[in-house]
Amino acid sequence: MIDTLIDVTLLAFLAITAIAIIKMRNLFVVIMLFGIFSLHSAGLFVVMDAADVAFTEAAVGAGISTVLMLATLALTKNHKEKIPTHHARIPLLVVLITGAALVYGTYDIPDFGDPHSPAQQHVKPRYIERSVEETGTPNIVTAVLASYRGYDTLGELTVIFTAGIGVLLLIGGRIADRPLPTFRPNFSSKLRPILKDKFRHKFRTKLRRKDKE
Amino acid sequence: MIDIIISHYNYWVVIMLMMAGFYTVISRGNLIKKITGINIFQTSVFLMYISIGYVSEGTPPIIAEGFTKYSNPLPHVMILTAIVVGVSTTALGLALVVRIKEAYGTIEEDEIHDQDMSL
Amino acid sequence: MIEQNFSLLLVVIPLIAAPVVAMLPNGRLPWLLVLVVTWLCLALASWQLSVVSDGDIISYELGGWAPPWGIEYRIDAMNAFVALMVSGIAAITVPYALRSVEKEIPRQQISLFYSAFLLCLVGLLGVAQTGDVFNLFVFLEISSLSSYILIAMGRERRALTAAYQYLVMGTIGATFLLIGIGLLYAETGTLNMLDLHQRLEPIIDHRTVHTGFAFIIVGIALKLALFPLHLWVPNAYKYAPSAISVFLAATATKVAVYIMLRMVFTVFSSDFVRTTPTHLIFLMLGIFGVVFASIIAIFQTDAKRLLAYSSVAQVSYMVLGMGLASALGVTATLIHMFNHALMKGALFMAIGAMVYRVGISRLEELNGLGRQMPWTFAAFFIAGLSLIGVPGTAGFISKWYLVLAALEQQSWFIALVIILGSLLSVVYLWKVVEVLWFYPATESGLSVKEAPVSLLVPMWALIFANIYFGINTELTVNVADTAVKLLGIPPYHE
Amino acid sequence: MKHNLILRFIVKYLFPVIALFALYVQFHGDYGPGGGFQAGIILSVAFIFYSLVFGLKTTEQVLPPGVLRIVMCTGVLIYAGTGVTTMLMGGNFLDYNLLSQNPIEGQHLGILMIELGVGITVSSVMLIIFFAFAGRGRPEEADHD
Repeated sequence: MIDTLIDVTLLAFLAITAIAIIKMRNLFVVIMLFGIFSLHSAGLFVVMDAADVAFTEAAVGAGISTVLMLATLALTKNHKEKIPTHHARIPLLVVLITGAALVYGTYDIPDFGDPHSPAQQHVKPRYIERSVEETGTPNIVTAVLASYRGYDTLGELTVIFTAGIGVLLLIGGRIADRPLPTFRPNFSSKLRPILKDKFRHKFRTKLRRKDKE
Repeated sequence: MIDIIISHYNYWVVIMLMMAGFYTVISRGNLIKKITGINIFQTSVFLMYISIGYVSEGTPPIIAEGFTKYSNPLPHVMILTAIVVGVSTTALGLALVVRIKEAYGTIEEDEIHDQDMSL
Repeated sequence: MIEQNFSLLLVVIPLIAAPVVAMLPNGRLPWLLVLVVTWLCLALASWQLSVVSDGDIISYELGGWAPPWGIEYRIDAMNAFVALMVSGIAAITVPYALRSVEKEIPRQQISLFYSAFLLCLVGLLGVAQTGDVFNLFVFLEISSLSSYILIAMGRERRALTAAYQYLVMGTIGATFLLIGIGLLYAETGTLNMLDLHQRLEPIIDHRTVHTGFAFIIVGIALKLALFPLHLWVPNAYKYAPSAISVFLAATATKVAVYIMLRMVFTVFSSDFVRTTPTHLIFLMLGIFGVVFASIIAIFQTDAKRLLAYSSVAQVSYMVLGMGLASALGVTATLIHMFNHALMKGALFMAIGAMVYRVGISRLEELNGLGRQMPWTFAAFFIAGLSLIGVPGTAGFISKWYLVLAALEQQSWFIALVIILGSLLSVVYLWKVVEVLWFYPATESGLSVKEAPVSLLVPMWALIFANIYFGINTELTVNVADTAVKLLGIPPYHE
Repeated sequence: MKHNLILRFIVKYLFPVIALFALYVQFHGDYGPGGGFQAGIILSVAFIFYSLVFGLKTTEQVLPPGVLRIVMCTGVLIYAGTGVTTMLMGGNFLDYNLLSQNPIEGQHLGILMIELGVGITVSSVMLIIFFAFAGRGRPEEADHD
């Protein structure tokens, strides 16, 4: 019972946050609300017994993604979304059709929490029953992630590696193509580096050389 | 009727959340807001997956004494992977937004379009 | 002992090479390694096809876990065919890329650029090889993310907006695919394609299954650039670096066609397609795509955009073949997939070579360039003939099979649409030929020289492939036949 | 934040704690929630935290961009290398059973190795991404202080 109560409450919070995100025009608020949305969904993951996922969502969604969005906001200095000039009728129609299709699709879906659904009866039992004996890992999520479906995780790692390569290619260079007005993110420190003299000089000439290339 | 609400409300709210995100992506012209929309869309899909794996009165799938009912670990694993894919996409999208701002001076789709057309 | 691992090495070798390339110093070394890797992949893919072309199946259990608990690579003739196409195009694109990339990409980014190229290859090959729907999603995302990056590397600022647009649409597509996979998983509890097929059979009437199918199809259609979801394609192909236009135009959408085939015919079945309105939807989308995309192509003022719209039209032919849902129709789809990679690769290479010389792909800037660059122009012309479907070229074979499949079902209308599409392609290709050959060159155009040999050789290699597969159809038709048999698609009967 | 003693003090003492927690999550992933990915994020957060207070330059002296790039590549190579090792030992790709005489030990070893690869790549990629965003558009010469 208490689980259901928490579940409903969190879902309600999520719904309110999502609507607020659509309505808000101040991008800073939108990003903050997104962080809240993410944290709430992490809470919901915990309620639904997905501890690992909750951990990751809290670290990634509420953490890294939000920080990156804030950094982008600081770089673009665009705090207010423009009011669209045209009505969003077609998007609304598309969304309504998609949503209706999904609701239609839930009619035959197994009940929420049903222990006899196909997803609980097929494939899963072996993971539960034999993962300790086969992989020696009590955390089944780790066992599946790293061993049974380890190749997916290699793919996942490659995805994140791709993102690293992509960000380096797109904005890895220190200086923008077109000189921007001097920019200082408010979180940057003007602190005099401790290891200033020698190290720093060396580092900077190295960078300069790279720019000349 | 009540039965079906109790057994499906979770999916329905999640679908509503998905559509809120989807709507934000396709109706908004601000590039950062679009990325937020994508993230909400994806996070809601993650919620759907975890709902599929949920067992009432179960515990997280970490084997321990005294528990027999565990939630399904496979959706968790899939979602862990999907979260990583999501954050990678977000990082790339935001990097593109930064570059677009440098090149166009704006991150509003309409204004970018106008600039491209005026050339 | 090592032989059993070849199918896997096909994906893992470029995967290992990608971080190695990223660590190499900028210069020609990264290119050399990529060249070696792609040709190695081509060799492995050829070996793989030779093993499975008679209907054998290679099954490889990753991590030693039996499916459906672990991930399985299950290579049949169709997988091997697609893998050969992807690695073949990659192996030919890399020599072409050397000069063109040196000109278009800043020197300090070369090694990262080639690393992203390899990752794109990894993604496409991984998709082609896998037998697990979620693994397919992961590798599809590798290829998508890396293609966003590669497109954004174009020199104009619009490359950035093109990449962003592609990113948004591609991610929506991926999320739709994820929703579809989730719904199917909720109904079956498995992710292995074969297992899914078996477990879906008794519950094929469930509304959840239908919805899952619809979401998977819409998701793939976004990646496939199926008309009217093609909006990202023209700009993406136009503003990408030339070598990337070649590679993506020749492979990315074709791999999406493959995913569609796999999902529709392996996970679901040809019966499902025929008994539900699916085949009608495919036919309708195909017809609209062929006609409208070709007409839009006629009005383009930019050579690369024109070819991009032509790609949308050609992909629609493949969907048309799937809509026919007969053995012959799907055979035509498979053959056209392969042949279209050959001809679109060659066409984009020719335009890329001109861009290499004049720096721009707008038609008015290409006036009279054909006479300055006769070899490039000749390549464009022959590949164009292949695209139209003139006998003696690869394009003829696939169109021929498609028309046969339509006539087999007495669908005169569809046969007419196919021929109309060919006529429209004559019109838009003529537009380019006219500009290239019959218009007087501009003053600056007169000083333009023929493209360097390193661009011409790969281009002509593809031209010869176009002619070879137009005359000797043994490989393509045999493999496509075997693949269709394994998909279990019966021939059409009343 | 230049002279904010409290912030500097907190970061100095929190940094090792966060890093230690990252290691805990990394190696305790077999038994509790967590694993390479989460650990990588936490470790990168420790460095991000540090750079927020002490400045990007200082952090980059500890972690020069070139080194980060190599570390990022190494993680992927460790993961794929584990797979290739099992392949060379005669098994399938990522079949950890062969890594040791005892299959369970082999599994432990394999999972440890790949989680290590994941942790290394994830933390370095996150740092690369953060540094790229934070350092963007900040002309080199203007950073005199």
